[in-house]
Amino acid sequence: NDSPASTENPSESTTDSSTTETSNGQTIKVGILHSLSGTMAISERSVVDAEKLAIKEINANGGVLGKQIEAILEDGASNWDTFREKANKLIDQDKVAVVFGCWTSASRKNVKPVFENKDHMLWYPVQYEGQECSQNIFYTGAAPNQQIEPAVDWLLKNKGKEFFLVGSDYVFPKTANQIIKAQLEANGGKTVGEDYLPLGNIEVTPIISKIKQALPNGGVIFNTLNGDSNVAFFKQLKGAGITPDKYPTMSVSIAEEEVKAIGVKYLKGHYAAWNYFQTVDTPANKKFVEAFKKEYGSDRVTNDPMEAAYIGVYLWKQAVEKAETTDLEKVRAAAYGQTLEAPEGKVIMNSNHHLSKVVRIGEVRDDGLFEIINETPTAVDPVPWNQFVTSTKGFACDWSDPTKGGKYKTT
Amino acid sequence: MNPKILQTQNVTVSFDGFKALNNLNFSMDVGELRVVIGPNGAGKTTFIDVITGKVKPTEGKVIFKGKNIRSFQEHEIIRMGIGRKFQTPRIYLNLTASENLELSANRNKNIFSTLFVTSKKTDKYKIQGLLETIGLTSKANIKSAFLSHGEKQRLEIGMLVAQSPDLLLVDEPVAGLTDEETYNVAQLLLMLAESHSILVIEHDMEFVREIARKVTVLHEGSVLCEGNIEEVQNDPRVIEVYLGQQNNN
Amino acid sequence: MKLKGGKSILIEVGLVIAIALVLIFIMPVILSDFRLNLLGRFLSLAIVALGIDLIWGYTGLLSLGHGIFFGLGGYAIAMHLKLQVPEGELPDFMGLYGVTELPEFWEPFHSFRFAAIATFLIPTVFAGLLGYLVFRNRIRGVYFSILTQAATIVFFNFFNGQQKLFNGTNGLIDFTTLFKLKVSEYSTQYIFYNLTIVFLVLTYFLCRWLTSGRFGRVLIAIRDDESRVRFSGYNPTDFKVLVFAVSGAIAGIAGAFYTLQSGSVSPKTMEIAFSIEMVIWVAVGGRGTLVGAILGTLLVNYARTFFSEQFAEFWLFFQGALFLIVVTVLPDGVIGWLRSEGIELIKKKRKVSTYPALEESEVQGD
Amino acid sequence: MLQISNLNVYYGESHILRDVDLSVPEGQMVCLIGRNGVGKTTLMKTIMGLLKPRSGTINFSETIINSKSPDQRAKMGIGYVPQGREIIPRLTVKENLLLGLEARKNRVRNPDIPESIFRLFPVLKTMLSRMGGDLSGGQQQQLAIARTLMGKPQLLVLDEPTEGIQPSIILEIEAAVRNIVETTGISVLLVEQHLHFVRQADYYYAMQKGGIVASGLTSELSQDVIQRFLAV
Amino acid sequence: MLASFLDVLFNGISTGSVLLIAALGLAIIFGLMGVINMAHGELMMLGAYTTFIVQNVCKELGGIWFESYIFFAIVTAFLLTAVFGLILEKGIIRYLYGRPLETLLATWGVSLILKQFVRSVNWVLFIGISLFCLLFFGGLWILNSRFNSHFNFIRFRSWVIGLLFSLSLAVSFTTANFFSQTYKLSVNQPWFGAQNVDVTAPTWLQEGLNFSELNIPVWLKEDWGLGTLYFPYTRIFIIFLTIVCVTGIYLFLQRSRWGLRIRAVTQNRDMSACLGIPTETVDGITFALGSGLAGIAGAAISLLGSVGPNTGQNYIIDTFMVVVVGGVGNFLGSIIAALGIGTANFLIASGTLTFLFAPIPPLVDFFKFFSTTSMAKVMVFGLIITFLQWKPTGIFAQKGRNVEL
Ligand SMILES: Nc1ncnc2c1ncn2[C@@H]1O[C@H](COP(=O)(O)OP(=O)(O)OP(=O)(O)O)[C@@H](O)[C@H]1O
Ligand SMILES: Nc1ncnc2c1ncn2[C@@H]1O[C@H](COP(=O)(O)OP(=O)(O)OP(=O)(O)O)[C@@H](O)[C@H]1O
Ligand SMILES: [Mg+2]
Ligand SMILES: [Mg+2]
Repeated sequence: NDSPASTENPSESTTDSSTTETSNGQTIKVGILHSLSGTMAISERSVVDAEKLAIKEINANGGVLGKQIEAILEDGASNWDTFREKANKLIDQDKVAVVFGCWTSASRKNVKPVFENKDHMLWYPVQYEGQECSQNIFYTGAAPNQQIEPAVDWLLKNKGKEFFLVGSDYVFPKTANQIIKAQLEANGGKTVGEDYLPLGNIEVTPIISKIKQALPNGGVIFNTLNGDSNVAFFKQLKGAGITPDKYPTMSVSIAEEEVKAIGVKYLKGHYAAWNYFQTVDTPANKKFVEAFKKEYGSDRVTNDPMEAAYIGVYLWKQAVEKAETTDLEKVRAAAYGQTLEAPEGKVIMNSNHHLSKVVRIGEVRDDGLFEIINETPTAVDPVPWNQFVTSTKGFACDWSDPTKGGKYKTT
Repeated sequence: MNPKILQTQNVTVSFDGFKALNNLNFSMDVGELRVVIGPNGAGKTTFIDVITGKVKPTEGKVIFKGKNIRSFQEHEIIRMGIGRKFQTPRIYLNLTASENLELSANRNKNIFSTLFVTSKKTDKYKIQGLLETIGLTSKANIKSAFLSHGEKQRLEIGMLVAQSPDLLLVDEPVAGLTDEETYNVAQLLLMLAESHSILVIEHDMEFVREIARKVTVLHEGSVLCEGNIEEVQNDPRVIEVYLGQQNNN
Repeated sequence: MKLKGGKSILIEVGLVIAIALVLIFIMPVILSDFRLNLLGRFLSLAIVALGIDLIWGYTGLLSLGHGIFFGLGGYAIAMHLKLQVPEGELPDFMGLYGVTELPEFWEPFHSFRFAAIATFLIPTVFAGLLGYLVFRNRIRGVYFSILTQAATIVFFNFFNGQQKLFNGTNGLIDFTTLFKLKVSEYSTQYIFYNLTIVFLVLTYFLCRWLTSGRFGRVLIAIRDDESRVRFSGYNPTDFKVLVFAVSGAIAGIAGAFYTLQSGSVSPKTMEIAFSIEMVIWVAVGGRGTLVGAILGTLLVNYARTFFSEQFAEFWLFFQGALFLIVVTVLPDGVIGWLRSEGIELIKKKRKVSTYPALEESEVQGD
Repeated sequence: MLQISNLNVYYGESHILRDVDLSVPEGQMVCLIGRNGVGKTTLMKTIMGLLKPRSGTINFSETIINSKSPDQRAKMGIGYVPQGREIIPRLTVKENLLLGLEARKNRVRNPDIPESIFRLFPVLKTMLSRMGGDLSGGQQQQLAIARTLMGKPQLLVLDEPTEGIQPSIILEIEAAVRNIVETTGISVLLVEQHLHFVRQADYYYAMQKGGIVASGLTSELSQDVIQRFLAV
Repeated sequence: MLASFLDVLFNGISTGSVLLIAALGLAIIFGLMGVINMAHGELMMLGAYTTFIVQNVCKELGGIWFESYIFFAIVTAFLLTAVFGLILEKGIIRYLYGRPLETLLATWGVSLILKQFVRSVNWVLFIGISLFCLLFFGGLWILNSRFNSHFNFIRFRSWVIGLLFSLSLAVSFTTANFFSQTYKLSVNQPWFGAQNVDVTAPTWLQEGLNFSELNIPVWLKEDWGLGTLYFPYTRIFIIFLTIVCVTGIYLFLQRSRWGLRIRAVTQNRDMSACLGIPTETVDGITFALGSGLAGIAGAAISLLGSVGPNTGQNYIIDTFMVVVVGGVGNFLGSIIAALGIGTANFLIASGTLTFLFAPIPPLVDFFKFFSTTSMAKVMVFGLIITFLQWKPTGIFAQKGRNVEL
C-alpha cells in the first residue's frame, strides 16, 4: 500500500459532490462510524459521545465556514464487513465531507481500501500498532513509539528485565508484541513467555499458571488484552495473589473507563501508558472534562481515545477553515502543521498524518483515575513505520511531498 | 427339499442380562409362508429386529440366503432381499401415500440411480394397482400424516408389497383393522405367498387360522413348538401361555 | 411444488429467467452503485440460503456452521486476488509479520482456474469430511447442530490466530485486480453482479432438481424418520453426506461472490452469529420452499440495512423482534403464510374433502 | 355421565366429525364401532380435549367441559387409553405407572402400585425398572391400560385397547373391564374391532364417515348391522 | 510432584465447576425440555447485572451488608431470572414445543434483544416497553379469552394480531418520545450503558488461600512443595456453590414429583396432559428453574469476569458441549463432562502436558503448538469429535429400542 490504488481522476467526483451537496445545504454532513452494538460497543460508544460533544460545541460556536455540522451516525456493529458497507454508504449515499470512526485495527484496515479507492477522508482516534500510513486517514491516537516503546523503556529502567506478554488473539496485540519483543531484545530485556486469549474469553486460569511458572519470583507483565478479558484477567490475578509489588502490570488498552468497569480494587497500583489521562493538568483538559460531564453525567470519565476523537474533530475543523472549503485534497493539505492546545497538551499534525504527542505513564490510584508518574518533557514525534522491526526499519512516510508518499526509504 | 432362505443358529439376544431371544434355532424354506405367534414379550419383534440387523445378536448367527448377515448394515441387508413392516406403523408422514409406495418400489437404491434414473411407466401402474388393493386410492395424494391408524397400517403393508423382496417380514399386519380388511390382507398375503417367502407375526387367531400352514410358537425367546395350526392350537402349553381358555365363541 | 408435467416446468423456468433479466437489466438503472452492490451481495447470500434450505428444509439437518464453508470459498478466491502482485512480491500483509517466503499452500492459488475450483472444492471436501464423521455415527438432530457450531469456533480460532498465513482478524482485504480488471471499478463489479445472478439461477435449478423427484423424496423421508429409511433399503448416511457436501459447495461459491463484491473476507464470516443468521433467513422465507430461502435472505438483509440506517442505536431490537415474530407468528415463514392465508384471500377457499366418497354415497342414500 | 351433542370437529379445513351425538350413562359400558378412518379416534381425542370442536358440546358429569384442558379433564375423572399406546419411552415402567396417579384428585402419599394391577398384568411386575419404550408392543399396551387404571377414573375411554395383545390376556382384560364396571360403577367408552369384546358392552354406536349412523343395545347388535358398518 | 498434582486438580475442578454451573440451567432447559436456549448466556448476563445492582445497594448500606452481598445477589439473581424465564416461556417458548430447531432461532432473537436492552435501557425505553407489553399482551389476552372459540377469529387471528401490534407500537412509541422530550437527560441516560460495570467481590473473596502461610507441617510445605500453592477464594466459593446447586437440583428432580413430571411432559406432551399433568405449569416451572440457575451462574461468574452486555455469550458453546458430551438429559454425565472438559482445557492451555511429555520430544512440540488458550479450544474440539466417534450420544448414552424414535 505504497500509494492509494486509484489515482486516475480521483477527486473529481468527490469534490463535486462535497461542494454541491454539502455546501449548497445549510449544513455540512460528517459521518460517524463506530460500533454501537456488538463486542466493541463497550469502547466505541464513549468515543462517539466525545465526537458528538465536539460537534455540538463547534455548532454552538457558529459551526464551520458558517455552517452547522450535521453528524450522520452509523453502526459498524463490531463487524468489519458492516464497517465497510457503512463507509461506502456514508461516502456514496450521504456524501459526507469526512468520516470520524473505527476503533479496532481490523475495522480500520477494512475501510482503508474504501477511503483510498474513493479518495475520501477518515479520522481515526485510537492508539494502534502502526505499520501503516494512508493518505486518506488521519491518526489522532498514538503510534507505537508514542506509547508502547516508551512504556517498555520505562519498565526496563524501573521495574525489571523479564517480561511476560499477554494479549488478545487479535492484530493489535500480536503486532504490538512483535515490536516489544524486538525492542526487548535490542535493549537487554527478556521475553519469558506470551499467551493470547480469544476476544471475550474469561477463562484465564491457564495463563495465570503460566505466568507463575515463567516468573516464579516476580517480573513484568505487559498486557495488551482487549475488552472483557481484561476484567477477568485482573480479577483473577488478584485472586491468585499476583500483586503489583512483585508483578507490575503495564497495560496499553486500559484507560479510565476500563478501570471503572474492572473495579479499582483489582487494578490499584498497576500501570498504564497513554498520551492523555483525565488527570492531566491543562486548562484545555479542565474545560473538556467539565463539558463532558455536563453533557453526559457527572459519573462519566474521559480517556485517551475519547480525547483523541474529540481533538480529531477540532483539527479537522481547523483544517477546513484554513482551506476554506470541504474539498478533500485542500483540507488534507491544510491539515499538515495544524496545532491545537489539546487537553493532553499541544499537539501538531505532521505530514505523515500522525500527531506529535506527549507520552505519559500513569498508576491507578484509589479513585480510579491515574496518578501521572512519568511524562516526556516534550511532544514525541510519531514514527508510523517501526524502527525495531526489521522489515520496516528505515522507512518513513511523508504525504506533503509527492515524491515520498506513504512508505519511503530514509537511508 | 427346498433350500433354506432363512436360518438362525443358537441366536441369543440379551439386553443388560435379560434374554429376549434365548438360543433360538429357526429355519424357513424358500417360498414358505410361516406364521409366528407367541405371548407378548416372547421375542417375536426382536427376532425380526435381529434378521434385519436392527439388533445384533449377542451370540449365534443369522443366515439369509446362505450368508451370515452379521457384518452387514441394515440397508445392505434390506438390499439382499428382505422387507419388513413394523409393529406400529412407520411411514413417512410428510410424503403422500403414493410417494411412500414409490419410495419402496424403487429397485435401485443407491444415490446415483435415485438421482438419475426416472421411474418407469410400469411402476406407476403398479402403484396405482397397489393403492387400489389397500383401499387408499382416494387418499393417495394427501400427506400420510393425515391418515388414520388403520389406514397407516394398510399403507405400510402396501409399501412392503411394493418393495417386493424375497422375504417379507410382517409384524402384526392386521392389528387395528376391521374384519373385512383383515380378510383382504389375508388374501393379499396368500397371493404373495405364491412367489415370495413370508414370515407373519400376529395375535389375531382368526387371521392366523385363515393363512397359516406352518406355525411356530415362540416363548421366552425360544421355540416352544412348531407345527400346523391344529397341532399348535391344541397344544396345552400354547393354551397355557398364550391362548387362554376360550370358554365361549 | 413438484416438478410435474412439462408445462409447469416451462412456466417456472420462464419466470425465473424473467426475474433474472429484470435483475440484470432494470435494477442497475433504478439503483445507485452503492445500492446495486448491496443487492449483489444479498443475492450472493441468497445462494447460501438455498444451500441451507436444501439441508435444513428438506433433509432436516440444521447446520450452524455454514459460515465455515462460506468463508473457505471466500478465502480461496481472495487468496488468488491477493496474489495479483508483481512477480516475486508477497501479498502486502505478509511483510508486516516478517514473512519472507510465500507459504507452500498459497502457490497453487496463482492459477485462477485452481482458485475457482477451490472455491467450491475445498468447502465440499471439508463438509464431506465433517458430514462423514458425524453422520457415520448416526449423530443427528441437535447434536449435529451443536457440533457444527463448535466447528465454527475452531475454524474461527484458526483463521483468526494465523496472522502470517491469513492476516488473522483483519482478513484478506484490499484487492487490486482480477484478469487485469480493477476489482473496485464499477464495470467489474457489474460483471460480478451478473455472474452472481447467473449462479443464483443455476443453484436454484440445481436445488430444485435435487429436491423434486425421487431423490428429494428420500431426503424428506430421511427428515421424517431416518432409521426407517434404512429399512427401506436406502443408506441415509450417503445421502446426507452428499447433500451436506453439495450445500457446502454452494456456500463456498456464495462466499466467493460475496467476497468479490464486498472486497474482503475475514474470520468474521466464521463467527457463530453469521451462521445462525443464515438459518434465520431461511426460516423467515419459509423452510422447504426454495423461493422462500431467497426471499427471506433479501427481506432480512434489507430490513437490517434499513433499520441500522434509520435507528442505528436500536436496530438489534428490531432484528431480534423480527426473528421472534417470524418464528412464533409465521411458523412456516413468509412463503408458508402466503400459501395458507394469502392464496385464500385471492382465490376461493380450497376445499379439502375428508371422506371423498361421502358425497356420492349420500346421493346413493346409504 | 358423558353426553355429547352436535359435535363437529375439523382438522384444519377438513370436516371430520359431523353432528355427533353420543351418551355414556353412568355405570354402563358403551362401544363405538366403525371402519378404519371414520373418525373414532378423532372423537376420543375430542373428548379428551386434544382436539377442539368447532361446535357442539361435551358434557361430563353435569358440567360442560368444552373449554377445559386435557389435564383438567383427566383430573375430573376421564381416563384415556389412546390408540398407539403412547408410553413415555424414557421413563421406567414404574415411573410410567406412577404417572397414572397424577389424575387422582388428592395427592397420594407414599405412592405404591396396587397388587390388583399386577394380577391383571403379571408381566409388568417383573419389568418395573425397564424403560417403557423397551417393552414389546403388547406389553406397552398392557402398561397403557394399567397406567390409566392407576388414576381410578370415573369414565374410562379406551381406544382399541386390545390391539397387539395376546389372546389370553385379551380375555382377561375383557373380564376385568366388565368386572370393574360392575363393581365400581364407573362408565366405559370403548372403541374396538374384536367383536367378542364389543359384545361385552351394554350399548353400541356405529359410526360411518364422521357421523353416528346406528345405535342400540349390544344384545340387539345384529349380524346385519355388523355387515353394514364393519364390512362393505 | 504432589504440589503440581494438587494444582492441576484444583485448577481443573475450578475450571470445570465454572463450566458446570453455567451448564446446569442449560442441562435442564435443553437436556430435559428439549429447548435449545441460545439466550442462556444472556440470562446469565441478567444474573450478573442483578449482582451489580445488589452490590451497589449493599455498598450504600456498607459494612457487613457489603461483605455478604453476594448471598443476597445469588438469591435475587435466581428469582429475577426465573421470573424472566417464566415470562419468556409463557410469551414465546410455549408456542414452539416439539420444534427444537425453531426454539433455537427464537431464543437467538431474544438474546439479541436482551443484549441491546442492557446497553440502552433507560427510563424512556423502560416506559415504552412496559406500555407496549401492557397494550399488546393485554389486548391479546382479552381477545383470546373473549373470542377464542369464535371460528372467524381464529381465521383472522394473524391479521388482528398484526393490527394490535402496530397500534400498541405506535402508542408506546409516542408516549416514550414524549417522556424523552420533556424530561431530557434524567430519563434518557442509560442505566448501565454499553460499558462493562464493575462487580467487586467482597473483601473476603478477593484474595486466596495461601498454603505457605497455612498452619501445616513444614515438611509438607517444603519437601512436598505445597508452599507454592495458592487457591483463589472466589474459585473455592464457586466450587462450593456448584456443589450446592447440583445437589439441590438433583434432589428436586429425583426426590420430588416434579422431576418425573418434567420428563414425562417433554417426552410426550399430549399424553402427559391426558394423564392429568398440568403441562403448562410444568413447562413454566421447568423453564423458570433453568433460567434461575442461569441467573445464579451469572452471579457466580461476575466474581471472575466482566459484567457487560457480552457476559455469558462466550459460554454458550462450551455449555452446550458439556451437555452433549455428557449425554443429553443426564445430570451425572454433565458433571463428568464439565470436569473433563475443564481439566483438559486447563492441561492443554497451561502447557502442563508439555512437561508431562518432556521425555518424548515430538509430542512436546505438538502440545506446545496447542498450548495457547485459543489453540487449546481447537484441540479440545478435536478431542470431543474423537470422543463422539466412539460414543456418539455422550458419556451416558440413552440405550434401548426407543432411542431412535
Ligand atoms: N432394548 C431393550 N431393552 C430391554 N428389554 C428389551 C429391549 N428390547 C426388547 N426388550 C424385551 O424383550 C422382550 C421381547 O420383546 P419383543 O418386542 O420381541 O416381544 P414380542 O414378542 O414382539 O411381543 P409383542 O407381541 O407384545 O409385540 C420383551 O420382554 C421386551 O421387554
Ligand atoms: N392430523 C390429521 N389431519 C387431517 N386429517 C386427519 C388427521 N388425522 C386423521 N385424519 C383423518 O380423519 C379421519 C378420521 O381419522 P380417525 O383417526 O379418527 O379414524 P379412526 O376411526 O380412528 O380409524 P382407525 O380405525 O383406523 O383408527 C381419517 O379419514 C383421517 O384421514
Ligand atoms: Mg412385537
Ligand atoms: Mg383410530
